[in-house]
Amino acid sequence: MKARIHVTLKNGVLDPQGKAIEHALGNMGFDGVNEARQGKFIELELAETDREKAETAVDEMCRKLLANTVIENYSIELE
Amino acid sequence: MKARIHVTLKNGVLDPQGKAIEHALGNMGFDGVNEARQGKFIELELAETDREKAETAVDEMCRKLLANTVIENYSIELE
Amino acid sequence: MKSAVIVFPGSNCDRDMAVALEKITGTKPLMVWHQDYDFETVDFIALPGGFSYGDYLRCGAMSARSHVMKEVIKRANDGVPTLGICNGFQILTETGLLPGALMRNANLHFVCKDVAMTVENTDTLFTKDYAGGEEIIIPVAHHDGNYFADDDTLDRLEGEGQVAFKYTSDINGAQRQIAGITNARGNILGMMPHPERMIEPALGGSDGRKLFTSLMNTLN
Amino acid sequence: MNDIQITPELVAEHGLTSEEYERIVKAMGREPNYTELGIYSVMWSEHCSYKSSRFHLKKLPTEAPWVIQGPGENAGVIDIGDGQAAIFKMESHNHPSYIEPYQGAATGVGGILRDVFTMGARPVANMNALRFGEPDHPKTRHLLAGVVEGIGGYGNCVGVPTVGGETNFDPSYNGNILVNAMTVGLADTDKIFYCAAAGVGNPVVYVGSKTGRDGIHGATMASAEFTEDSEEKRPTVQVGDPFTEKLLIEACLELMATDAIIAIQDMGAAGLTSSSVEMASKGGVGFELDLDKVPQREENMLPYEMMLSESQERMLMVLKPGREEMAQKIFEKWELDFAVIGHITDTGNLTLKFGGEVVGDMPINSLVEDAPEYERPYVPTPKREAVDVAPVNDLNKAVLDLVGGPNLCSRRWIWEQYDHMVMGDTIQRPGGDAAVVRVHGTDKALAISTDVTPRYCYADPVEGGRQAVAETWRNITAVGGTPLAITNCLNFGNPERKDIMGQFVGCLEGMGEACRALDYPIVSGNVSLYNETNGSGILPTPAIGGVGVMKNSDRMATIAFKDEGEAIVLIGETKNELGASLYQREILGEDAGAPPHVDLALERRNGDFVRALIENGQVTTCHDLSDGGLIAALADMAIAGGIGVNVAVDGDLPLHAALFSETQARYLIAADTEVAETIRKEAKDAGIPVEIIGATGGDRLRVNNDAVDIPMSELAKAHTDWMPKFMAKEILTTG
Ligand SMILES: Nc1ncnc2c1ncn2[C@@H]1O[C@H](COP(=O)(O)OP(=O)(O)O)[C@@H](O)[C@H]1O
Ligand SMILES: [Mg+2]
Repeated sequence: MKARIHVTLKNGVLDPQGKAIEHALGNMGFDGVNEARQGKFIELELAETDREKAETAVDEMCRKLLANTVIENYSIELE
Repeated sequence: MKARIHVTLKNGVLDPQGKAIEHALGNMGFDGVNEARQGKFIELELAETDREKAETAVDEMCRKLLANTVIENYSIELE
Repeated sequence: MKSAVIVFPGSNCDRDMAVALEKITGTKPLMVWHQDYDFETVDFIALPGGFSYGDYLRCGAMSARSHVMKEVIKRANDGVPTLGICNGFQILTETGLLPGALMRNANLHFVCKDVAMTVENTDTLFTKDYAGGEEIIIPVAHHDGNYFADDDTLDRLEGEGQVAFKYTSDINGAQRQIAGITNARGNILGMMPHPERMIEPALGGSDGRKLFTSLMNTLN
Repeated sequence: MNDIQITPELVAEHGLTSEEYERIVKAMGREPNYTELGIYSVMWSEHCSYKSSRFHLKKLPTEAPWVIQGPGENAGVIDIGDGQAAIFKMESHNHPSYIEPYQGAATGVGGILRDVFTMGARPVANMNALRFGEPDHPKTRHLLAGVVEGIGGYGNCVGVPTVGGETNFDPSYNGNILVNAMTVGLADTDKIFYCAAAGVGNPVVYVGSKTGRDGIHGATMASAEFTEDSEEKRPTVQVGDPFTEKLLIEACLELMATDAIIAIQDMGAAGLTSSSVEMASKGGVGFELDLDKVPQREENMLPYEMMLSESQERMLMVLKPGREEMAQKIFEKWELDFAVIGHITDTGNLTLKFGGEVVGDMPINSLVEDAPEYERPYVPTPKREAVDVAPVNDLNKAVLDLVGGPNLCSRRWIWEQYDHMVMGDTIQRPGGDAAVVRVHGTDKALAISTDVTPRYCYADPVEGGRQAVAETWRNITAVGGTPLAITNCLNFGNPERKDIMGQFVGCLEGMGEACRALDYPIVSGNVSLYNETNGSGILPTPAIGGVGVMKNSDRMATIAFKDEGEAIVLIGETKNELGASLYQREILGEDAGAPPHVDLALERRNGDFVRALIENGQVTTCHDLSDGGLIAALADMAIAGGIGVNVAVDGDLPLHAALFSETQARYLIAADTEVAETIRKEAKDAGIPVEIIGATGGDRLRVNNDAVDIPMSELAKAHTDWMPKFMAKEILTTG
């Protein structure tokens, strides 16, 4: 089973990469980008076939390693 | 309008980050993660309201800045 | 003073730290490989700089979850003085021993240079030998030293004297120009600048020495 | 795959001429199969075989009593006393860096580090010599930003300080930037490792990262059968993994402390092919490899792909029999792959097995010794006459334009992105004449500098070749080091053009002369040809990396003025040599006339004199004169020290010549007035041209009262600001 994980910065946490993108796009003449945020996208190939078990496991992986919950949110999709 | 962009490494391109994640999850006792890949996830808040125009613009942003097309692929979703 | 330097895969200031500790305290530190987690009792633990696990995913994230850190966390919580420099600071925040997080430098560039900072609190075991408000020069070398915490946390850190060092100018976008903080109890210090790189004139100065002498004088 | 028909088209796609293909058939006594063709093509490529350059490289001096290993191994080795050796080499990663600046430059650093630690050295310093197109070219900023970030990204992570380098801009590099990286390492003289394999039956061991389809020979991309997912052309760019490299350094050094290794070789260009062929060839043995055992990152890899992959962070070793298990433990501790993939044979062949079948069998000799060698025709570059170079009205402006322009401005923006202090032994940071790195735990230090002036090489390759060598020698001297040996990276255009080949031959002639005259042999190097786009080649750029030693690192000079009221001593005579000068090019926008002449005897005499002054403690402030001449050197020293200076130049030369002439073999010294007087006398006695031209102090740069008169703040600002301002317009990507 495949897990697709999005890790994004929490609201209110300043995002230097996002700011740089915004800035760069502006400099390149792309108007109308009001905000840019950059996060991580992690794909896991899992041996587990049981959806529920997979969900629990991936959630734990996110909490324990993949996201820093002080500054980041995460969301999980299974395929 | 919101654009959600995924930037991922092309097939066959070494992904040291993914490899390290795989490894770390294993060390932490999470078995059964056969592969991990790490990419970027970028969200743009666009002033544009026309879907087609937005799509064209974002595609250009990806090619010119957001993705390094020598080693990365990208995909765009509009919301 | 018996010290331990924890070595992770990818640590690269471990030798620099060991050299500084030996030069200043007179005792060779114990080098602890991340898998040797039942190391002997020590008076002081140092988490050195570098790129543990390549800084992949997030700086310090993987080291923070390593076996040896379980032991370090236990001892630090028991009161053993613990110092994290640069990557060590990142590891300390990732474990939650210190609050906040270290994000990518605001200008996105790695920065290696001497920076001026002030000693904000001389009432810690790491800073006793400095004078209050003293301005010192210590090099930084990092890509992710942009200290972030929410405003409440920042107010608390400042209010409780947990901010040990502040840059005198904006180096990396850190909130309130914070360069180093301690935990509430005061036995854990994390800082981005490298005092171990400033311990003799040949290296450009000696302002880093007092950090180690403070510790030594307290512990002996 | 081996049943692919070998057609003339396929041969051409592999970059082989039909004559070369005939040679292969003759050497093998049959037609090669597809895998074998691939292997021959990379072994006989310019990059591996040096077919256009070998003939001329042989003429370079490579010996001295302190040379332990000259060219021919992964890196050169010199004796620095006390049972210690310095091991170093420079290499190019030009093309990959143009395609993908971050990864291209990063893997360049990774590759040169491996060349050095393969030989048993702990890398202690990195250098980088960079050339970019003109600042206004639309790609320049992006390339510069990416290259610098890549060099830092790799070097900072492995924890080897990047301590210096050089950076130039010239339109000739618009389509061909140069990224030359150098690594210096330290080892004990009795613990140096070589690549010659020995001992029939001994295990051949693969360590490091897994093999993927990275960077497989561009030519083969065209073959449609090659990729399963043909919708996507395989990237030829490799991605570096500095974290793995760091582990590989530590694991290799740990194993090297035992006696298990017989031979070791990194997998660089042409990966498994060139490493196994070189090890077998040097040892006069055969290799049998079982390709099923190669650690693989991707599925269904074919022998052709495994043999040609340029995946990074891999090494090949021959171990003593019975040591495999102990070695494996070390690599497992460092979480690296370890696999016995073959053994040594007495057949003299490279034999490849895959799926139980022999898929390739080639005489090693033919891969190496039968490789073509070309004495390409050349025409020497016509000599230029000396020319008159015009003065300018506004000297202040000229000085500010030069010192605050792309070629002389501060490179701080670059080197602040490099960790130049890690390892705790950098005692002279970037910004001076040479970087100085202590030999850990001793009073000794290494002084390192990279230099070449491509303008001169273009105007007169022989003088340019001499000058490049002499400038590194002078830079090392100026900090107090004794220059011992050099490495080089010879970057040129298309060698099939007679004029380019003439540049190559000329530069080598000049380099050789300088090495001989200065007792300064070449111990390693690299050649990068075909740096050319649409028929226009780069300026000839033979980058030289010099290494010297300092016995007592307390006795070191830096360029910064230390105090007010010190006398300024000019060593060496200034001639009217403004041809091909920076002044001529940047201020007048011209390029004409003969470049400055390099008198090697003078060079040596003046340099030895200056070095002695530093060694005996009389002098701690010194700078050599190069681009921009006297005034540029004065400005550097004043800016670095934050102290102004006031000098008077008289004599027969027009003032602009006195200030901007680039006459060689000159140094500036600042010293206490009494010491300066002593130095003047000593120099006079030794027959060395010497002059006390002024004194430090104040807050202006002044020459002949107000002929030049610039506030230090303005000068420093111009010098510091150019690069950050220029780069601020770079569209930063996201890292
Ligand atoms: N790409 C670079 N990386 C690191 N240091 C650099 C680089 N380019 C220039 N420098 C440093 O800037 C200083 C000036 O360089 P350069 O003008 O080439 O010196 P010199 O004329 O003495 O050879 C040197 O200390 C050099 O090491
Ligand atoms: Mg110089």
